[in-house]
Amino acid sequence: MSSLPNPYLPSLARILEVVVETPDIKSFRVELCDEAARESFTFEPGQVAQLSVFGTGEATFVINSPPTRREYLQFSVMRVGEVTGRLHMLQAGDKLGLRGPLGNHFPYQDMRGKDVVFVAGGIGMAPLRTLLLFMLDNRGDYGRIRVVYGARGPANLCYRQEMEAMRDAGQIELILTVDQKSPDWAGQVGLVPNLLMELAPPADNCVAVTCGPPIMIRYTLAALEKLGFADENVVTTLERRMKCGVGLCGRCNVGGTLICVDGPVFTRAQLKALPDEF
Amino acid sequence: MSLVFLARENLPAWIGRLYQDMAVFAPMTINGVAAFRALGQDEIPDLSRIPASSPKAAVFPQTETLFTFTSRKHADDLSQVDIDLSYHLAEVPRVILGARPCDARGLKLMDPVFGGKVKDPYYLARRERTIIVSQACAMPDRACFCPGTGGGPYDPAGSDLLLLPVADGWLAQGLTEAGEKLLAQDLFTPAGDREPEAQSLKDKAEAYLAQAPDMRGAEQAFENLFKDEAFWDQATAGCVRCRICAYLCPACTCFNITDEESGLKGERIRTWDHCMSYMFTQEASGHNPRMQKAFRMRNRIGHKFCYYPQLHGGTVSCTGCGRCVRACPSGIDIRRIVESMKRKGA
Amino acid sequence: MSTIDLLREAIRAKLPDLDMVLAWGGDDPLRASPLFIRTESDLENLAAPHLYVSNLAVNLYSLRSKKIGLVVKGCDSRSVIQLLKEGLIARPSLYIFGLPCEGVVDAAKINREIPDAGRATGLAVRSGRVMVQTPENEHILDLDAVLADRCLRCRYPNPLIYDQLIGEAIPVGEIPDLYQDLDEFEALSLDARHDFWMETMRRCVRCYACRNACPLCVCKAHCVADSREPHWLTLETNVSQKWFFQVLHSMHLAGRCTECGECERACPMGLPILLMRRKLNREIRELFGYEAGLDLMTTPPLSTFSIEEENIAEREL
Amino acid sequence: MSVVDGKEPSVKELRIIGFLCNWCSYGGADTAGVSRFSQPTDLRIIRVPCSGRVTPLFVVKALMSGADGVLVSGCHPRDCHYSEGNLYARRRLEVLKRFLPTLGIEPERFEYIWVSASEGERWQTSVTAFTERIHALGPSPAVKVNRYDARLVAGGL
Repeated sequence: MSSLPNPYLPSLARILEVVVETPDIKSFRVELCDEAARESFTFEPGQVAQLSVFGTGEATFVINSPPTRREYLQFSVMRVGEVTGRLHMLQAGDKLGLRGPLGNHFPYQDMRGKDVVFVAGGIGMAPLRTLLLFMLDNRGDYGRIRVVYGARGPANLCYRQEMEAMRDAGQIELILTVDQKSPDWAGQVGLVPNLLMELAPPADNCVAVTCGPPIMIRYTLAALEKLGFADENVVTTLERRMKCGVGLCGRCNVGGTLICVDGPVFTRAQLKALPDEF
Repeated sequence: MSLVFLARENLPAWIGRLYQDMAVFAPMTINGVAAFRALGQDEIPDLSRIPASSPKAAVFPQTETLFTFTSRKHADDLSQVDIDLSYHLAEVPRVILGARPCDARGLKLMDPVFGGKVKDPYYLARRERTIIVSQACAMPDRACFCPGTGGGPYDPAGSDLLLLPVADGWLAQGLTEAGEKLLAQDLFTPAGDREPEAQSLKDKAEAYLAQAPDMRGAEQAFENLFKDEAFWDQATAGCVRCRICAYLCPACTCFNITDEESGLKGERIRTWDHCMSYMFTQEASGHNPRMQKAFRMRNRIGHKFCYYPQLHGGTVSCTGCGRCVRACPSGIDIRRIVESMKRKGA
Repeated sequence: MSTIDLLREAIRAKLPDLDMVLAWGGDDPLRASPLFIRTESDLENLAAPHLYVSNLAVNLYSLRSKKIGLVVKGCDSRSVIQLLKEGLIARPSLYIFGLPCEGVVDAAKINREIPDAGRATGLAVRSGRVMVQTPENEHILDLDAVLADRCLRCRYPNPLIYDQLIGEAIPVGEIPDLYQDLDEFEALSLDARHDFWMETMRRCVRCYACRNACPLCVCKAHCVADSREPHWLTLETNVSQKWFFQVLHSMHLAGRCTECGECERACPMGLPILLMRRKLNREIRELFGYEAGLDLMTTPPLSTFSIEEENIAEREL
Repeated sequence: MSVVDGKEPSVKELRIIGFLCNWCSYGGADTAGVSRFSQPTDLRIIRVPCSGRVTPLFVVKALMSGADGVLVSGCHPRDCHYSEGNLYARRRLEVLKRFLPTLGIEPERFEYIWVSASEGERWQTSVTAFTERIHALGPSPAVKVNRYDARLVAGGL
């Protein structure tokens, strides 16, 4: 073996707990098996890691527990493909591979002293959760925190109880919405960008952080522009098919920018400088 | 450095000696097509044709094992499984014999990809153990355009040893210590007055390529044409989305990673991938940022003539070897695409 | 008027009614490339007929939403018939220029014959001879030595389906032994045949040009070879994977393949992979008296059955 | 060949894959078992809904993955549960059988037969005859391919 670090070799991790969030999303709470590695593992909110199910493959997920809470690393996984399908079959005690942290992170330093509005759809809440919890753990550094979060139906809202508890504790202002009316839902109905327009958070000294399906992001960015948010105050996190996660395999580029190492977090100002290929 | 002469009839003996100490990658011609392979004992390469494939597999194999994984179940509790991971880096020294100057440049283009900020230990282990013996191109063909990418048919860049063709053999020029070492053999004799002969072949080859279009400096034109879908549609019309251009390219490095398992054992493998494939950017969610082949071709051209040069001081990720041009079943010619891009996007 | 002039005028006349016309063009002296004619000025790039080597039918499926004009040789017309028969394309959106063909030259063969063929500047065919001009030499070859293999055993020099015939139909010559190469191959021992495929597949680079150049391979991104669920193939480039892919491809073409030879022509390694497809075709001919792409009405033999099979014996153990 | 009732001393068992249709041949094999007819144990049975489900590629994939022989068995012609699945199968499998020698694979490694649910004895004789045939042929063609691949990997480093 060579003295070079091997960027492809995962560390072994153990699943501590599996939380069923929605019918197709599970959260996996894991820890690295090696104690020294566990102690020295550091990351920033918004960074991602590659999870391996050996024999099936690897896929990229954001670490959605904040670095301020070290008892486990949490990943929320929606079942959509081969790797996520196999991940959903795993249970507490099972082993998987973990490679990370990878990529850049949310510019939380630049957000200090500002109000923050989170705008999320579906599984897109997962990356924002990291930053949200991080801010709650440093609550004094940030102003008002508002969350607009939507999903197809009530059952598809991720972290619902957790966020409602934050609201009840007065830590955040929360608007939950679903796409279609349903008998078990008394809350808002409507698409996220529309609710955002209704909420109309003042753009002054405020940062918007958004993630969700591509179509939702597109309309959210348009809404934020109408609300007067400057491009550098709009932050999003992108997804691309990734393999290596370290900038070599060549598929996650947008122009000369690689989502896996230069991203996944970009401000709208940065996105505008990239070729239009999303 | 002084030149020495290797007679054509001494080539097999020389290869035989190299074979004692290292793996020899060289072009073999079968059914009229020369392709690089690891030679077996007593196999004699054909250096007369421009090889259809590049020798990049010697340092970046089409398939390689990144690591193996083995699951071990605990005898007393079968639900408890330990997983062992292990990997292996290449140890055997190797020589690429009969690379063309464009191939040697191809490796130089791959080096900053695999040896940049993130070091790829698999590539580097092979690369450090690789000696490149190139043969200068006395007979470039109509698909060749190396001068347009910054190279040339006699360009020594990237080679350890350069063989200059003469009528009955080669004049060998050591360019590095490793290359020089290979010459310390009784099979090589002083070059005498053969140098003018080699020089005249060189002049002819360079004159033949004088018309090669300049593929450099297209970054701005590419960016200007990025949104011109009609241009990319037309450039890609005949493409059947096969993988020839990427797999034969001495500079293409994109790869895939997949797992294969059988029972309790398996391996994670890395294989060449190809940007003209729909699957290349297909996301599990169903979203695909490069749905149409025109967008994929745009990315392919952009990568080679805009993004790579922007990161690497204007050097294009193309060596003008012409392999994609020769082998494209639809006759797509990358020179024509870049030329018209520069014209239209100026 | 020469054939190329007739063709040019025919296309010019129909072009206003069509989204585009597929023909052959380019400046390579040894082979023409697909030419997508959208405007009259594109007609200037038409190449000479003996270079019309590719089968343009490969483009039809992905262009099926457009109104397409297509130039076909006899062999190409069989692919069109097969695509129509399978319901993969529709006749009304197609206008076919039928081109009687005297054979096309195979650039790979010229490359094998002439060391400096890669430097060719011109090629002319005259009375059974091919002249290849290079900067240093003028080579003269027998046309028969460089005609594409499929031309040497051609039985359908005239298109079997067309809206308009360009020039006169060509009389069909003596029909040569169709499967001589296969007979020779099958005379080898079983081990030798096995070894042949091992050595052949060793050289395969798994570029899928054979699949993608095949006019009847229409699964495109959904090919089982690219799928992980089901997992027929891994991405390993070893002989077993590559060999299995060839068998898979051949099997999916059984009773459909018209032996246009595009798989073999597209192969950058010059691998004789048409042999497998031809073997299946011969067996299907012998068993069911069927050849693909000859008519629009008959059902492909593997999509149907007879209760009593004339040529299949009951099997017992 | 090992035999269930242990009458014969066992030689090394080979791997034979049987694709048996759910309605006839699987029943036939079951009948043979219930009747306690002794059978070789080399056969691994994969139950399929109908012999028409068996694409020839199942057979090739099995052979190339290390099976020493492959047996497909379905309902007799005219007796298919789905009325015509086996008739399609017959054409495809016959073409496959004629194709195998061109690949350099002994066509005898593959056989297709028809056995009904009541034909326990016919099942026994068929499977015994096929197993004997495969033993005469020896190990799978995949062994050669894998050996070839291993040599290339060693050469390709």
